[in-house]
Amino acid sequence: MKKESKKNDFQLSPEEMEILKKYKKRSFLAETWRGLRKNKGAVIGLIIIALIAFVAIFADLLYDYEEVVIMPDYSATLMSPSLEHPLGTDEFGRDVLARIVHGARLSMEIALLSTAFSLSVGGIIGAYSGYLGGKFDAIVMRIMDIFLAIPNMLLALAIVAALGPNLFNLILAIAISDVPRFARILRSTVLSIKDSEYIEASKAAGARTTTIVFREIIPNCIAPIIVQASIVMAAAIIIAASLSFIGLGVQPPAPEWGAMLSSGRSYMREYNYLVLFPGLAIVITVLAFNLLGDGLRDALDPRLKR
Amino acid sequence: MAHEIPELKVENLVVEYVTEDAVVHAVNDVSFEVPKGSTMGLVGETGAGKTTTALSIMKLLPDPPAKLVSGKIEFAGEDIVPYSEKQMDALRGSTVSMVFQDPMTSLNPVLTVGDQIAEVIRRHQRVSKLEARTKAKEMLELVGISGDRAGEYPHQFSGGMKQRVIIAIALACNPKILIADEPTTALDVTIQAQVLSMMRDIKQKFDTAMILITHDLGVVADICDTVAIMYAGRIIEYGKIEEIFDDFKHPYTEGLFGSLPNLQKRHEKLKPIKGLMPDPSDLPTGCYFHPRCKYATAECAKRQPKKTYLSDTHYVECLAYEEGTGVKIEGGDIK
Amino acid sequence: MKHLKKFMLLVLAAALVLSTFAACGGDVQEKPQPSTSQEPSTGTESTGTETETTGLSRIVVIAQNNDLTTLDPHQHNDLISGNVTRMLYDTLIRLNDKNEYVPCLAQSWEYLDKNTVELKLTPDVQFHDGHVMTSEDVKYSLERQKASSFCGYLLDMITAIEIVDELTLKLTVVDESAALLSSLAHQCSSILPKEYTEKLEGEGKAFSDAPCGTGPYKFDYWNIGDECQIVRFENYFDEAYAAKNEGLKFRYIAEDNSRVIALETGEVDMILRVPSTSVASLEGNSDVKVLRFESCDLNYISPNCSGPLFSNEKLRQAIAHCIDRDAMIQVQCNGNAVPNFAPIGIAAIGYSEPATKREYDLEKAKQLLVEAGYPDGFEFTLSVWGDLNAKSAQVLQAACQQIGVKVNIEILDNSSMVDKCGGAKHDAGMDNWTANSEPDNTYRPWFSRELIGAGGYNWSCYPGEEIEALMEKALSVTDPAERQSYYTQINDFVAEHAVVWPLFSAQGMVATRSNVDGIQLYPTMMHLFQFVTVAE
Amino acid sequence: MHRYILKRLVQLIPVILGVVLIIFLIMDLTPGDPARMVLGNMASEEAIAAFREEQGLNDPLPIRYLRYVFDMLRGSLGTSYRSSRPVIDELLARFPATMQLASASIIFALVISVPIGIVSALKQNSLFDTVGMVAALLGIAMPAFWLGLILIISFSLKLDWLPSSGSGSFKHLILPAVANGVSCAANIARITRSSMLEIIRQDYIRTAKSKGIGKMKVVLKHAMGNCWIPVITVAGLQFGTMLGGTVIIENVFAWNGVGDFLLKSISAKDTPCVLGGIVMFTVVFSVVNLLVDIVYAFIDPRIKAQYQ
Repeated sequence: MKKESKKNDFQLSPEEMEILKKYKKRSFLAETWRGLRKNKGAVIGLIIIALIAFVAIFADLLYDYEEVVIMPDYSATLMSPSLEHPLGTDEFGRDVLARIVHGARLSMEIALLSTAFSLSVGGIIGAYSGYLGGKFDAIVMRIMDIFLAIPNMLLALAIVAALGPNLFNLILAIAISDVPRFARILRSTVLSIKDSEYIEASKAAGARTTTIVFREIIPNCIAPIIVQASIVMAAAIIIAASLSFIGLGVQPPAPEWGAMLSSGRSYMREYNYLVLFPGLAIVITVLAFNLLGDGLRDALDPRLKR
Repeated sequence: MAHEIPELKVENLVVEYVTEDAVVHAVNDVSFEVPKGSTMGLVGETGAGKTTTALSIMKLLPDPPAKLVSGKIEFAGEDIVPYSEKQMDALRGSTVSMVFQDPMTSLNPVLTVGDQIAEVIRRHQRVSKLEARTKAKEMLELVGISGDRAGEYPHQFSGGMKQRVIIAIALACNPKILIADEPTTALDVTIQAQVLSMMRDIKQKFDTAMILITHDLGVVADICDTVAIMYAGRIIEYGKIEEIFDDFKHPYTEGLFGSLPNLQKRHEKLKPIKGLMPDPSDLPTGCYFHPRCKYATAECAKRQPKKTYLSDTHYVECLAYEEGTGVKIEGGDIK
Repeated sequence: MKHLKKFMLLVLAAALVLSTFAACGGDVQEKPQPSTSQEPSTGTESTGTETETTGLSRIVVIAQNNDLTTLDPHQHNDLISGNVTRMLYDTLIRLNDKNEYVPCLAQSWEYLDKNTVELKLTPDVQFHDGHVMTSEDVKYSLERQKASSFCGYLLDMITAIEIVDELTLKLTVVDESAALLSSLAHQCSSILPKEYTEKLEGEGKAFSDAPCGTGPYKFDYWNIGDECQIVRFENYFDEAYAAKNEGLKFRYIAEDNSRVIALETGEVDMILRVPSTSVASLEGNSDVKVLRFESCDLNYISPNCSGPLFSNEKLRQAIAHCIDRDAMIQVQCNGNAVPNFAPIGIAAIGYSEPATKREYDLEKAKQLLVEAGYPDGFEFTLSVWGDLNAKSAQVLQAACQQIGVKVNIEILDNSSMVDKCGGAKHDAGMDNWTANSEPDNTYRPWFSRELIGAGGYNWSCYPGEEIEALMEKALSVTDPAERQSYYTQINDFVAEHAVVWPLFSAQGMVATRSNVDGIQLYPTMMHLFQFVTVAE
Repeated sequence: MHRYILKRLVQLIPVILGVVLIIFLIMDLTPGDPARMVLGNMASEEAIAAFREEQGLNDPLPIRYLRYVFDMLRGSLGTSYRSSRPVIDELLARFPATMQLASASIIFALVISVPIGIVSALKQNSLFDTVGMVAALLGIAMPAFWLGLILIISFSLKLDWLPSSGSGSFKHLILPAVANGVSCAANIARITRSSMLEIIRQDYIRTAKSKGIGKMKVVLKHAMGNCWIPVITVAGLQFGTMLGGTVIIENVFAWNGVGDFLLKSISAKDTPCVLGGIVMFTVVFSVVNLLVDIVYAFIDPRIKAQYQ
């Protein structure tokens, strides 16, 4: 906060500074945390996400990618769960647990990157659109409406189909299909706060539009953004798995959960654990994000508190 | 009057709201009677427990968290507290009806007003759909709305009209007891008068026993026969209208009257009661009113006052009227 | 009254919705309304009831893993559609199950000179529409086929077709070509009724929607994407090949497991292409039998021998030694395949076991890598057709990784594969190929130098002239043993120089209910279904 | 009302044109030569060049887009590269199957979720509520295709109760409809519960109770009457998700519908079919949303008043 006030290229009166400070986020985090802690579901979600994140970050220490995750062992193919291979092995003799662990890394990567992309692009579009209003807003929102008219999954499908299946395109496709959601949310939040006093204060002080959007409006949209982001991340994991399942996502031998399901599918008659466990990994991760999203919404949106 | 069985009798009613954090003592040992054809005003600040008392009589308390802890509620001598939900449903709308506070939200927005009136008629009277509809139109006419509008939806009516519709619903089956919970609070002053006079007319016509909940003493003066003043879940003063209006005894009642603008004594300043109602989950010891009472003494914090009967019909709960307490009321409007 | 009004509004809304679809649909009146055409037509089931009177087996239900693309024999060259069109149409010459060319629609064929062939047609052959086949029809059909981009190349050797009389034709051919007979016997070289086809197409309709031929079955119905039924043709000209069942119903069940389950539950009588993961459980099921046959299939990788990497022969040889065929067969085929080192399927004409077999040997591969000038390894992209092949690709990937070679797997669809590998834009491409009875139909598209980068199947892009020279020699002789000697030389050359990396030939497998008999299996997958019977 | 519907239909046109443009642009990035797709891998270079010229494949993008739009207005969505049949025929042949599946899924979802949502709300914080809402969270977290596989394993392979693939009978419909409908049901159950919780605290519910008409009637007539709007809104939105889901569900259950066709068209690079399929899904989705808005008017007289 100190940094920001130093960087300010305009002067504020002490009263205006007060108004501005009031809306800064320091207490925001603390308050959110307090709200979250009360919500059992959110705490469970947070713990699971932390665990998955931990596993994802230290995946390499748990299982070596080159030697375990993708290296076949033809002497140990299609082994049912045992002590040595807690979740069994696949048709290449690769340890399913090791692949799920590394799959967590992939899924988290996809969810984070695609959400970050759609959030920044959609957020900026929405914030400007809401703030500027007028024709710009009308045109941009029309375009967003058109995007929203296409079911998410189909849009992502078309993009990957056109660009070719690989990790980058997958992330891009999911990101693009989520841009309109963020744009909309940001826009409506901006509309609701743009005429409030602290924005007026900045305007009166002669701040430029860009400064106001980035410094005042976006920080104040954080609550709805966080809620939406956690929901979008959950959806991103499902869409990524779905696309990989139909061969339009991450390519083998990468241990993406959907891709694992896809190859496990031909063995589901005799070796159903091959479709059971990667699916459970998806369910648990998505569930955690949804729990957290619910909790955050309750904590951040006083109107929804019961 | 004591020999006649009153239409409604409430005895030692105690209602609590039990939540995880606290127990809210909403109604504390409330008793009163409403004879046939008479009207009792239930007066008090917001949060005094008036609506809770009314809902207890309807047995419509939100359970959980509300709990009817003890007490009797008698309709024509019959205690309905042990009644099952099914038995209650047979009474609601026919024997006892209620007019709710906010007409804007008390009607179902997706049903026509005709349907909403006919519904209660169909429930309690053996009539055909068509007859119910005709009856509903008659009820509308009775409350001063053209019967042709039975097919319209609530959003097409103004606030006052909606309240009339609600009254029509409440009276559709000629209830013996009518509870009106601040029926005019949400309305414009001119419309208040219309609705009130209408209610009075209808009440007289059907000889209904009525409880009128309000914090507006003017309204009470207009139509009530007896008045109960409620504070923090207790009736702290009860009496005939003249007894209360001309001879109130409780410091709180004094406060209530003092906070009214008085046209006759325009030169006098309003005397609002200082402070706020106590938190009903954390009631003070002794007399609940003592923290705000300008006459309070140390004694008031120690003991809860008992009912002191000043006449057959007038009682007050204040230590000042109990013997040997040493509490005195001096220098106020109380005679 | 009010309810009526509401109802009317709803009807109106529904009508509006329907009309939006109608607006997209254009000529609505010709098509059934979407809402009424939910049930597939089942009106033909009744034919099965005649079983007792005719002594024929009931309609046989066959499940395939892909949908037919067309029933026009000249507009495809795939096995899935072929299984149906082979039953609907006849060719001039028939290749029997002993690999002999025998008369069919043509009674005889004779080289009048080096460039002229005289064909005598079988008389009194009826088309399904009752019309009798003449040389007009044959000329028309062959010319129609020549114009096709799918299978016209099969008849490239025919330069002119002359009608001598009603039942005699003269074909002018480029040279005495060994491939002529096989081409005329190819499933694409079907004979259609000229008048009927011209009339149909003149009306702007597709022949595929109302096919008509001389075959043992005539068209009944085809629900696109679901099933196609053909029924016995009573007036079939060749008693020996007439249908022994009432008809055939080809069902399309894409998913492997679903197809197997459908067989196990008796929903279908036969599945073609048995998923290897299910073989064990099917063989343990007494209601079902698995028929195995040697196939002309080959799974292979074609390195781009003109490309920046694999023009280096040592490098090609190095990777050839990284191929762990046993592992691939285990992972991809569950053991139901045999290793193959030749560029053509084990059961195909033209196959020979190469003199040099580059077995899985990482030490040798490492050594070759050094000789090739890549001691520290390198990286290449393996373009793969289909998810299943990706399994073998991963086996190679893992093996290469151990000698420091990084393989990037890229799974592509068919058209992208042809675009990339056919366009010589690849490092290496992996696919499978089913050879037919004419080896030239395999070797030519694979090794003809003029096809390099032309979008076809010459994915190895080998720039040397050696293979082409042998190929031409093979074509110019008719003695089978002599031809084979040339193909043997090609196979040896390809293996020695690692022009193609053959992987394995999958076991041919068809599974049927145990009461099903009579299917005539061909290594080329061009099975005959007219003798199939179902015991009740 | 009629004018409102008409207005909405007119508003649909630019949206659909926009959707077509977006998908058109995306699909234009697809590598691969349509000409080769149509003519086969053995086609000669000349034949391909001629085909490209004839089909206008060499024209600049805007011209091709406009041509597509005009063709669309005339009821043509182009010709399939694979089958050479009109795309619209291919789509319409499979459309009933997809709608059958989608409607079955949404009906299943509504039938199961609305009662769960209501009971959960009425018995808030009870065991039923907790179990129901945990189940709903799980339902949302489950990818439909995975659930489909699990259902096949349990009900087709292990128990042998229901067919795992194909279409035709009611039995065939059960598993795909359930797999496709569960996440939708979960979402609707959640929204039903939270709207119900809000509604049963409304004054008019108290009014209804005070009439003595009984709890059932209060809930079914008064509370439900007001609950439909959020429920139907979510159902409408979920319908879009479900349409996207059919692409995979139809593949898993070998259901011969537009979704499966779309997926096969994608893997065969049959661009006109992909384009046509997505456009069709989008039109259906938009029309469903329009229907939802129209249904609002029948549920809520206040909204109806706005439409007039």
